[in-house]
Amino acid sequence: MLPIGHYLFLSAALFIIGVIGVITRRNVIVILMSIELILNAVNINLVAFSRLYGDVAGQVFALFIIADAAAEAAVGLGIIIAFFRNRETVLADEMDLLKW
Amino acid sequence: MLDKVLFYIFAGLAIASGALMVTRRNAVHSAIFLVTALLATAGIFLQLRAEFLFIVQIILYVGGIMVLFIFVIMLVNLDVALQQIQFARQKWVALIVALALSAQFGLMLWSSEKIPGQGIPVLAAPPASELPANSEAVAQSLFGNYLLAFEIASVLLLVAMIGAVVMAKKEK
Amino acid sequence: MEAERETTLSSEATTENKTLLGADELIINMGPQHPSTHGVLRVKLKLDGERVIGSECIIGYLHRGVEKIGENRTYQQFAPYVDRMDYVAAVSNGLGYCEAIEKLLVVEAPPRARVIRTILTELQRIASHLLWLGTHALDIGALTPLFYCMREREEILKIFEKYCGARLTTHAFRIGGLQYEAYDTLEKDVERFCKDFESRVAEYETLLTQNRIWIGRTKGVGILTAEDAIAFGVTGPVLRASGVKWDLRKAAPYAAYDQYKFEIPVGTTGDTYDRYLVRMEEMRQSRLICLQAIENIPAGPILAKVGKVLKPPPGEVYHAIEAPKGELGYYVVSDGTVQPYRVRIRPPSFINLQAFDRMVRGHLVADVVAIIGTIDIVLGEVDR
Amino acid sequence: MMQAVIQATMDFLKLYWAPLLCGLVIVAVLPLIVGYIVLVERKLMADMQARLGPMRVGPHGLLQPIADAVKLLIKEDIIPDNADKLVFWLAPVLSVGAALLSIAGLAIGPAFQIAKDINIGILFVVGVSAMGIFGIVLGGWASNSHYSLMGSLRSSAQLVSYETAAGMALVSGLLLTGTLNIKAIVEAQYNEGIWFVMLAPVAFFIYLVASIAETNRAPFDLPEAESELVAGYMTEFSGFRWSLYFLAEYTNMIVVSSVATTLFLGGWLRPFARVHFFNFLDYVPPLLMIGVAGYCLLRTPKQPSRVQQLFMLAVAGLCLALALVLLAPVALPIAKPLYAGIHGGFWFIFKVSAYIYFFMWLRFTIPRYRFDQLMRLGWQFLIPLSIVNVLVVGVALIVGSYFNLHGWSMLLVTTPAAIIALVVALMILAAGQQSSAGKENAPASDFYAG
Repeated sequence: MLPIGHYLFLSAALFIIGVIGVITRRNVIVILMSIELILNAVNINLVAFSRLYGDVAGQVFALFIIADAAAEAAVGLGIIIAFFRNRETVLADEMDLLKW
Repeated sequence: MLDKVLFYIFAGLAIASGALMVTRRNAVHSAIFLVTALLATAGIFLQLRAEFLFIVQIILYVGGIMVLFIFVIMLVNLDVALQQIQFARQKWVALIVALALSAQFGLMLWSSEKIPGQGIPVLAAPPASELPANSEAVAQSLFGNYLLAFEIASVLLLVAMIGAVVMAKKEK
Repeated sequence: MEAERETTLSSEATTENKTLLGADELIINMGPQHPSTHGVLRVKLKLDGERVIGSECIIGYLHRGVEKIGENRTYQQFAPYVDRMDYVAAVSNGLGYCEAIEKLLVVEAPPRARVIRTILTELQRIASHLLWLGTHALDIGALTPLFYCMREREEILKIFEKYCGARLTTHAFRIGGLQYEAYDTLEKDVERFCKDFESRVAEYETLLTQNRIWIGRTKGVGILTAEDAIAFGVTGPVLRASGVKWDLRKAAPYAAYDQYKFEIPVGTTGDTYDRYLVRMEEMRQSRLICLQAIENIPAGPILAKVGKVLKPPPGEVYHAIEAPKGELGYYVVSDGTVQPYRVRIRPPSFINLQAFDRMVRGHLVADVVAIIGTIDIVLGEVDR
Repeated sequence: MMQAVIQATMDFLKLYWAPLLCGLVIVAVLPLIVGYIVLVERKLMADMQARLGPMRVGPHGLLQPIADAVKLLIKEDIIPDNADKLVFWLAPVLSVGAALLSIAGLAIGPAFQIAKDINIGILFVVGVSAMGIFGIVLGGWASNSHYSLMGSLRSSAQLVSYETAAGMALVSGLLLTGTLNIKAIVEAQYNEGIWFVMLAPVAFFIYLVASIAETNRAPFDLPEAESELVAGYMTEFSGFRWSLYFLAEYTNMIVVSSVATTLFLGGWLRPFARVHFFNFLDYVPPLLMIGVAGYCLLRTPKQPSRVQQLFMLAVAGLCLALALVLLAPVALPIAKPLYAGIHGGFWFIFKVSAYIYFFMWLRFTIPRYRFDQLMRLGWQFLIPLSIVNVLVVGVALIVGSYFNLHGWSMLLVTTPAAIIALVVALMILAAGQQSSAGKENAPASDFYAG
């Protein structure tokens, strides 16, 4: 494997791209996708360190993160569909009511 | 050498498609680029000899979660969405956050390589041939040390499933 | 009412925010070029997801002005045109027209002609039902029955071909009787066909009747209650499947039907499965009629004494027969010249199609094709 | 820098030239194989429907696939005006790419596997082939047509639901081996002396049904249901793009059949591979080939033209040559080492063909499900059944290992397990009928949300 710095750099880059996406996009679905990208960046870190130490614990935690991402996507998209049905929009800044 | 080439290919692909994902107006295009980024990450996993994670990434992330995303994007019609402004007026915030984050990460990477013994340990990874069979090792760890976490994760998924069903259910 | 619905539908079709979920609907155009609209029917479906919440049949793509043509042809000249309406049951169309004009002329076809007419018409009924069964099963996804049905239909068409030289648009009858004497082996051919046909119907039944998927796709789909059916003026197997025992062959016998014994199958629920069962049983009954008829074909002339130039006395007549698809009626007004003053045709498919909207509402897209199939429409007849 | 790249490429080629070559061969030959599968399907369909099928191009239509391929290649390539061009271009490629890539993991006989001995073996095949769904979904969306969109929505919902059932069925199969490696799976069946279809019949059944649904074949071919959605997601595709979808569909059929064959039907093993009494089965493949050759020779004089007669002779000759090749390892002691490779390949292809034959048979026999019925079958029957099956197979295995059972004696514990699973299945069915009897006219409304 390459020096760990390479992986950390890649991970950091993806993380920052994800954060930019979360901040700049209005479409909630795209925001959710950016979050997936961030989680993914974290996974790269975990797996890289797991390889470095020759210990699979990192990979196991990456698995948990993927499971978490699945749960998050399911609930998030469920909310989006429910919201869209009522408000006909998927834009984050139009979600301005606590109850509808 | 092959390792290195593969890493650069996958890393370049991941970053490029990540950037494209954030900048495309069309949500379906964004999703496609996210899929590419995820596949590239899967490639990185493979390059790190995490075969099991590679296939889990493909089956779960690409084949499961992303299909769900595309599905929902198709359900909430795009024609309307495309006419709306896609980017919030938060460019400056984003720039500042991105700069701050990169500064922090850069500093960390730089300092850790400067000072041995601190930050990132300067270790040599064990050669690939010495690693145990990957899926077996992951399974043993998952069902051994992390059994409780595994069970909790399954409960989490169950909760998510129920939540999603309740959320998406049509009100009659 | 129609126009109002048209406008509401089309105005909704242009509004934005079309989604699959949520309160909004999707408008989908089925046809005129669609594999399973049985020709050129166009159905505008209003969908909520896959559920049909409204529908509109748009017809006229095959309109040839048959009724108007009738006013510009002599009585004999018009006879071949009626074959082109329900082109899968041309013999029945011809029978109805010939009998209507005979009624107008106050002549009666000789007994021999009437028996042969009955045989050919019943064969035509079987052929029409076979085509219906094949295409209906194909719409629901069973590929194979179509070819079996075509095989049997081919036998019937061969008999037609031997009889009059044509297979599809036969123009088999003439006003006043038949033009052609029955060929020598007609009885034998029909008998052979009827013998084989028994086991063939059983074969289709093994393919479909007890098939779980078939039952799942047809039971409870497109229910038409007896009241609705009568209110819509629906006739034929569609009406009988709803539990109304009404068949013109019994109610107002024509040709030689009063001489034969046969049952009128009726359904109970009026769903697609019942209509399927009714038609299957009708094929069996038609076979029985054919068998009875060939046993005793009376000798004698085949054409009543009608002049070369037909000039019916002024007056009007309505004559209806039980075509394979339902009541096929001809309303002919004569002004005493060689051409009819007005010909109005009551095509069964056209009337039966009215019930389509009632039948599809609340069902899924997949059921729409099943319901189009089960009404058994022929667009040549709907549009005329 | 340039040199380094060249060096890396050389290293890569030196290490992986054999798999690369195999991959190239597969990509080149597979369209032809698929073409002939289509021909076989049409011939079978014709046979079951009392007609002849393609007869014009070549003797008995044997050259039809080539004619079809040429026709598809030279057809006009139509892209609808309002289509999303990029995605429209990408979608069929994705579909076909995923299907072809998954072939890499398969082992056709012990000697022939492109990606040799990968640790995640069968998961790789299943996972990669599942990516083909993107081609379908995106293709339907990009066409910008309601029929296509409905087709792709149907297909994504269908694939996602049935993948779960198929995955669970695979899990119960994999429990028996304890490995994902394809070679090891087949070897386990050799060592046990029994195919896993006997030990986990319910899992095989679930996989059979789910694999039909996953490949969008009748009676689950709703995404492309001709009579409803014209051609579903493929409605707007024509010419070569359309044929790519077709290629993907049939390749997927090969893939799912291969997975089933590997995991449940003993892979490349001969029936009763370890029983010497059945060694005469080794003569079946050559005899079969000789039989086909004999039939061709018999039919040769009846061919109408000289060209067709020659063609039939050529086919007969080919079969005879194959028979010789198959006979050699059995008859000649020198060729003995080739036995596993050659006969393994034969048996594997034979089993895959039988599986595909079953697909086709179903397609010509039964009507199509409705979408809500399909979803109900998947979620209310197959998935619960597969979960129960995983449980009972697991328990059976533990009991079996407690009594130290192996091979055929494992049937003692797995048969009761299968019976329990079946009883549960019947219970689920009965419950489903009871609940659906009340709302016969109100099919489940929210099946997309699943």
